[in-house]
Amino acid sequence: MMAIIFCINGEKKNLIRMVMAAGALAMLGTSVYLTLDFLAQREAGATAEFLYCNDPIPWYETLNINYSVGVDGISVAMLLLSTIVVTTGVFASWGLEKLTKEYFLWFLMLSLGVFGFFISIDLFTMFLFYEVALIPMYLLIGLWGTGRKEYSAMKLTLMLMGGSAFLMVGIFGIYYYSSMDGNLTFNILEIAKNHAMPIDKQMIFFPLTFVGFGVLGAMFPFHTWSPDGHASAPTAVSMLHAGVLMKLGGYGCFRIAMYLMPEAADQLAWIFIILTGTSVVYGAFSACVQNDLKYINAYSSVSHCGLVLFALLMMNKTAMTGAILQMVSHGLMTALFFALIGMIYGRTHTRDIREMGGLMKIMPVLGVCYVIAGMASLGLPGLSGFVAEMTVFVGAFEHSDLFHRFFVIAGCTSIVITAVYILRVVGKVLFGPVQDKHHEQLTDACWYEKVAAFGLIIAIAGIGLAPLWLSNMISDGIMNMLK
Amino acid sequence: MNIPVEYFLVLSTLLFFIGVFGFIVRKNLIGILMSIELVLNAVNINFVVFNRFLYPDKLEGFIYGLFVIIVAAAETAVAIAIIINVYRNMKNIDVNSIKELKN
Amino acid sequence: MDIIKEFYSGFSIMNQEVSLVLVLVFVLLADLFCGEKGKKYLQLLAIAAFALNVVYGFTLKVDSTYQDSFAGMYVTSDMHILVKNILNVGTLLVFFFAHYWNEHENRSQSGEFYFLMLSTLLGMYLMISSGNFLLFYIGLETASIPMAAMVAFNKKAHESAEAAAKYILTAAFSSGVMLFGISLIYGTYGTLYYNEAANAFLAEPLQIMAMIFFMAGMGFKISLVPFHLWTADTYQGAPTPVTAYLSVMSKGAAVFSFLYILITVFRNYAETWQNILWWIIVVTITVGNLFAIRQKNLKRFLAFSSISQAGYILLGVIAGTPQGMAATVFYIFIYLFTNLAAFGIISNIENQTGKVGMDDYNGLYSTNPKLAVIMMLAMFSLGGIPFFAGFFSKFFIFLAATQKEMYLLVFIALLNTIISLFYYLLVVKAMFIKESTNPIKPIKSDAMSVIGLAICTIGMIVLGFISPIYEYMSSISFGI
Amino acid sequence: MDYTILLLAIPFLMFLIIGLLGYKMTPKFSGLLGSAGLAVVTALAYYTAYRYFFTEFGQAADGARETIVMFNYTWLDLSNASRPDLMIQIGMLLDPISVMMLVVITTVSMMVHIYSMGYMHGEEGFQRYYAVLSLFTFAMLGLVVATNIFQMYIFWELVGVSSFLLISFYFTKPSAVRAAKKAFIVTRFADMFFLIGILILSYYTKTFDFLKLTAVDPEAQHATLVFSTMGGKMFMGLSVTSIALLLIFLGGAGKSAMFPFHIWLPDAMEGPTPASALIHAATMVVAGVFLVARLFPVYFFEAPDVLHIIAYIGGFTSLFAAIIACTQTDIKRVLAFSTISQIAYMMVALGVSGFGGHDGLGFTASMWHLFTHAMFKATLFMAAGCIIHAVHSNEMDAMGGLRHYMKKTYYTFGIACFAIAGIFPLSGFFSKDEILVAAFEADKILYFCQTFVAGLTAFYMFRLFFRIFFYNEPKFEHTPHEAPANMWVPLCILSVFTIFSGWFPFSKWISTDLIGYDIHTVWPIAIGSTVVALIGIGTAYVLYYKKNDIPDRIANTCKSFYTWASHRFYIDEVYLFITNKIIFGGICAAIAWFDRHIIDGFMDLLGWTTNTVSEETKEIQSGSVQQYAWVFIMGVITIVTLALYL
Repeated sequence: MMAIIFCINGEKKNLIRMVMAAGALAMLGTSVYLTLDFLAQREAGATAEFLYCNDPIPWYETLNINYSVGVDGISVAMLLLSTIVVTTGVFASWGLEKLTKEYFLWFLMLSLGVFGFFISIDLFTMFLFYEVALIPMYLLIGLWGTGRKEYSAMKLTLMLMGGSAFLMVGIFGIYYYSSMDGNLTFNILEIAKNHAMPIDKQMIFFPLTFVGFGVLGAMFPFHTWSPDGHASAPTAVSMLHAGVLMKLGGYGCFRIAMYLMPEAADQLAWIFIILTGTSVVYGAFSACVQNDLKYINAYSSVSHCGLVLFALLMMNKTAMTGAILQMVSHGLMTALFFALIGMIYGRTHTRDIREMGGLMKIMPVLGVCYVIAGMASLGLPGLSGFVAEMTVFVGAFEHSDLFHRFFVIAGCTSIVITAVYILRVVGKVLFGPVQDKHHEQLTDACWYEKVAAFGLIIAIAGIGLAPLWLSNMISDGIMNMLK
Repeated sequence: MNIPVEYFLVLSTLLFFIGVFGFIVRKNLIGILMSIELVLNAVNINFVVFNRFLYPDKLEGFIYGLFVIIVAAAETAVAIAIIINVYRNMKNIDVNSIKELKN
Repeated sequence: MDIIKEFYSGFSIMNQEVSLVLVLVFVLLADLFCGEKGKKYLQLLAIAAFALNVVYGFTLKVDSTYQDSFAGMYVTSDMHILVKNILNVGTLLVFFFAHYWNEHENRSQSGEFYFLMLSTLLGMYLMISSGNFLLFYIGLETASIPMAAMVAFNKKAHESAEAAAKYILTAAFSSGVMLFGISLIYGTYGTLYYNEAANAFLAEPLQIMAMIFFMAGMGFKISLVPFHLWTADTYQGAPTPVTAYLSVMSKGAAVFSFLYILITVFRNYAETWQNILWWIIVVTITVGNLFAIRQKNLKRFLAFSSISQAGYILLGVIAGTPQGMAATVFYIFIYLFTNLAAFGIISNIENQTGKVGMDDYNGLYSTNPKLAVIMMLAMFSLGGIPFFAGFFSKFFIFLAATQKEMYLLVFIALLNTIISLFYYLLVVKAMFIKESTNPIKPIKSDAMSVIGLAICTIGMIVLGFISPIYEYMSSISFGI
Repeated sequence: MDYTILLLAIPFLMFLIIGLLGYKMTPKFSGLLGSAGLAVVTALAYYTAYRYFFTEFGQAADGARETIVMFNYTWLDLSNASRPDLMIQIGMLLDPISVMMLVVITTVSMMVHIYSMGYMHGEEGFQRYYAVLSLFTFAMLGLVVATNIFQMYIFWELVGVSSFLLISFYFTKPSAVRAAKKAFIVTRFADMFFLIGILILSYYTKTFDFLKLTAVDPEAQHATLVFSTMGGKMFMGLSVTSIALLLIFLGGAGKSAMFPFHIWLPDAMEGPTPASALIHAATMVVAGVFLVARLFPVYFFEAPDVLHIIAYIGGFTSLFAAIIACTQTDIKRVLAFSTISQIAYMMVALGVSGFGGHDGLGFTASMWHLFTHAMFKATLFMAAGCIIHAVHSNEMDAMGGLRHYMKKTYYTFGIACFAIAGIFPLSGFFSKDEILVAAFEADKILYFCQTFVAGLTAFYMFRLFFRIFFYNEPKFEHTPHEAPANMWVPLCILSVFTIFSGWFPFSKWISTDLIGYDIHTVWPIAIGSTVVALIGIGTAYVLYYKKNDIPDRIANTCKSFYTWASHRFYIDEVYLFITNKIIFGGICAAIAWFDRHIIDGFMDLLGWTTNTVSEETKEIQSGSVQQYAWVFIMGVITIVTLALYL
């Protein structure tokens, strides 16, 4: 894919776009097929924890590094999410004129890293793809971004790299305690099977790993890259970043930190429950007073992703299923948000909600899409947000002690606050009289923007209306992990 | 007449540190070069003395001393050449004149 | 008679040295006898001859794991040969990059350039495969004295002369210190042969002191803090090809022989030197990074970055295990391609425009996309970012260090990678993001540097994925 | 599964079709389409009601009514090891109250659909309006037929959002937007309690299912079955059951605009009048009442204390709202407050009701009042709509003497007023009378309170009536005219219901234990309430039949109280203060500042420190070779010292 783009002469922008679109759609098709086939196999009673596992291709034998991939319910869901977001992202950045070729190359590298991360079973490859996914952000933001782009790009990259510094130590620790009998391995499944790490070591390496991924998961207090980064990133990049990349954090916390070091996870959960619970409420509150659309959504992402980690830490089937659902739903709706914001910004050239108003009259399609996104984000039934949040809350309520109760109820309050800031934006930007006379001759969405927006909305509504298959698929994966 | 080995060692050590001191305080590049020679001579004394007193049956120390002297000569030659080059560029051989490159 | 036969048979395992000497002599003679008009072929001849030597080097192999001759004065093993081959490759690349410079600014003495550089290479060979401190010392000086001459190569320039002066003085000083250490080693161990010394071990302070003096001398060549101060000035002043050579070759050779001596002679002091190195590594990486941040001159910038890189390399040394050695050599191998790529770009641009400032690189991508991309790859690879080879080498070297439970050290090193990433990204930012009023004009690079850059780029991209290289290294590596 | 699923399917389809393709249709067509769809639904609803009440379809063996689950699909699986059957299902539960609600909703909604074609004629966004109407109908139907509490919550939210969309229909009017936001957020806030209540309840009872929750233990007529597990778990002095149920009630209070959540309803009148008639008078606002009724056995057996709280909150709210209603001058607001007060009536009835047989009178009465109230309040709103349509204003001062201009509206409005005032033989009389009876039997204080409120109701309704239709005419800029047919026809239909729905034998149909029983009018109470009502009407007549200065004098005599009442006791201001000053100004701003300056500042500080250190340390690299040597040798010596002596 990258190769194709690379071969094309940079002048032929449209050709590149075509190829991108074709490739993205191909990916989407593949993942949909994968999902269907996966479900079919589960129906057929394939009980293996991971399906489609290739037989590990040895890479560095001496260190026992293999290239081994496979998917379970969770990664299938994640792949589906990623492909949807990537495809719509391509359409959302259709109108990009500056250095199109390079842009799409980096974009592809980003998505490549994401896919690789989700399918790999080997810690080394997983980490490799993780970093692959991180670095393109710098140039994508720095080159095609807006505002204080250089500052934000640098900050984002460095903070995430800091996270991966924690993470790397954790991975080394896991590696050296990966088996009782000397033959160390990077293969997650084997490590989980051997389960050789003594508890006192877990107490050291679990926090490192969890924080390492938590940084990417925008966990309080390591979230500050997110507002600036998102604010200056170009549309499709913030879509992909908030939509998919932040999910790498949650996925990693789950697949590596908690799955491989369960005892420590059990004992140290309370610390991180405090942190994540804080970020749920904290993000929501600070979103209420922002005036930049992207900042508002960045903070709401902080809040929602906080909910993901929060639910993961509850460590029971329902809550964890809810967490993954929340990842998917947040991925979709935040991508939709950023896409729409990008489109609006592209027209009004401002993101300050005080300077906008009455856009619903001017660009009804975008307006309606925005309202739908908002409704999804404040958890309206029939859209994906509700499904996820309810699952999370019901699951989180399993813990009957006061500590958990307190944070769960705090989490519940966040849905009200979400309503507050979403309606604030809708009321100020879409409704009300037109603030700026120049806005009145602005056009509505053009075809590729419609494709992007509608694609995401269909996905959101689809999950919201018929969530059962997805949640079953995920919870099946969860059950395998919890075993 | 027999002088205990310690004396030689003390001498050599003193010589070594005198050389170092000279390297650090002399302002003239040639002088600095000479103080390096002192250091090397201290080393030579060490080698020879160790060989003479501790391991008289083998000649490693002496040989090493010789080699040090030879190499030092080569080193000095190059150093002198470079100092001349410095002189050609800066019109003096004051050590403070080679402080352009810093920070 | 037997003695004579044995003596000559000693040379039989010194193939690389011998062939190198042949090339050396050939270049010397060619330089002597080719007239003014022959000069233009001289370089090609020299490069070709050396290329042959490189190829020859790869054919070599010792039948047993470890061989020595001259009663253990000279030691060799597959690993030694491999390291020498790596150095060969590096030197060849440097020749490629130096060609243009020799052609235009250094026409008259191009012969000497090759001659001197090859002789330093010879010195490094001896230093690497020495089994005795005498040979080691000779090798060291053979490596460093011609180097001083090369640093001073363009005689017109102030900074070249200054750099050379600083280099030769500090080198002499440090070799003095090191010799003092060696003399104490001789006094306490009673021998200068590595393998014998290893056994004659009595835990007395004088030996530890000797070891530390010795380490200081090595620290000068590897440019570890606090023995690093000469590095930046010399790198900045020296002609760029020479800087490249200094930053990779002499460093690599020194590191390997240092590692070899540590795990043979000072095997029994492992505890001690690991503690010392622990602190030295921390300081080195940190200081290197901190000083690199503020640099505006790219050569000086790379000097400090190479200091911190030296710290990373020592992470493999400190482990002292076979895995550590493999990681170290692998790191040197990758680092060679990466750093030479960076220097290749720099010398390329410097030769044609004379610009080395970081601000001069603003908007490079718009004018010279290829160069900019290669530079970016080099920066990412130095920063340890996948898919580039740098990621793999860093990962393995950290892995090697953590093998000895040094999680804290690795963590500090990793935190430092953030800083290093910051300043590597500064270069990328300059080239890609910043606009410039007068960017560097589009450059037509000469064939040689194109070849060199191509090799480096391929190396940076693919080496990480080709596992057999590392496999081979770990199969022939050895440790305490 | 059978035709009943269409009850939900059709409105939803209508919503999708009109919502997605609406911009292609002509307004008229979309309106007709929506109405046609709803007509089918209405027919189905009536058919269902007929089958349920009048055929053996709804009859259980022992003559009791039967609760029938028509279908029940699993929608989301929340089960886990300890709670295997914790599933959200979407289904349809038919029992007397849900069937009755079906009838109410479809009837009123039908009327509103027809009415709107006239009222909304020529508005832009006509299609949007109809789409949302369909959405609302769908959501409301789904709410009443919910088989489990979570399904109810789902549709509860949907109802809320469609109300939001209808209130903000004129989204260019800032006031409308503000009102919509207020309504949504206030109800949302209440829904949070609802949700938490659900969570607690489901945590302990391990189920969402209404049937399981409300199943009464056949012998030992006290605990409903699932609660036997909950034991006496206490939290802060109350049993967790009571807390859960209280929270759930709060959710209901939010929707039903009980004090202190009542503030959103008056503002909600910013929406189009027919929408107000449907949502904010007849159907949505009684969802709270319906919720309590749905869970009535649970409340009665598990948390009688909560039931008392409900009763008293209801009593207070009804009084409070009635007093405010007397002082408002915007006719829709008057109606809004009367709505609040009437719903509070129903709450009271539920609060004082007993269980089984004639004890369950309150329950029956409240449902009955719900029915009748829906009818006459819808009538009132639509009539008000006609009036506003005629004089283009909501203010009383712009009206007066309209009886000459719009006869039909005049009569229907009058009928409805008499009904709400509880004058024999109109529907309001019966339902209200039964409520009073129930209150009298249970709690005298509430009885007197409610009787007084009945008087007030009569007073302010007729104040409205006289101000609009009699009083002195202002000068109209153009003479008011009667509304078109498609507006007054629904009025007439509804007023027919208003007149006769009092004679339905509700107690035969709706009762706590599903077994019909007889009720008889308790004449003393009936007469008492009628007298009070007549007094109210009389006062209104004296004060407002024609212009005079008595009202102002009264207002001046108790000036402060009057101003307080006319400013709705400043509750809104309090809320505004809390939200704007404390939450936004206080918490949010503080947190945002903290985030930007402390946390983010810390991250920047790290970078800044690194740079500064590197700048400050540049002198170490002094360029003097001798200093290098100095550092070199010092390094050696230091290391030696450390290595030897540490």
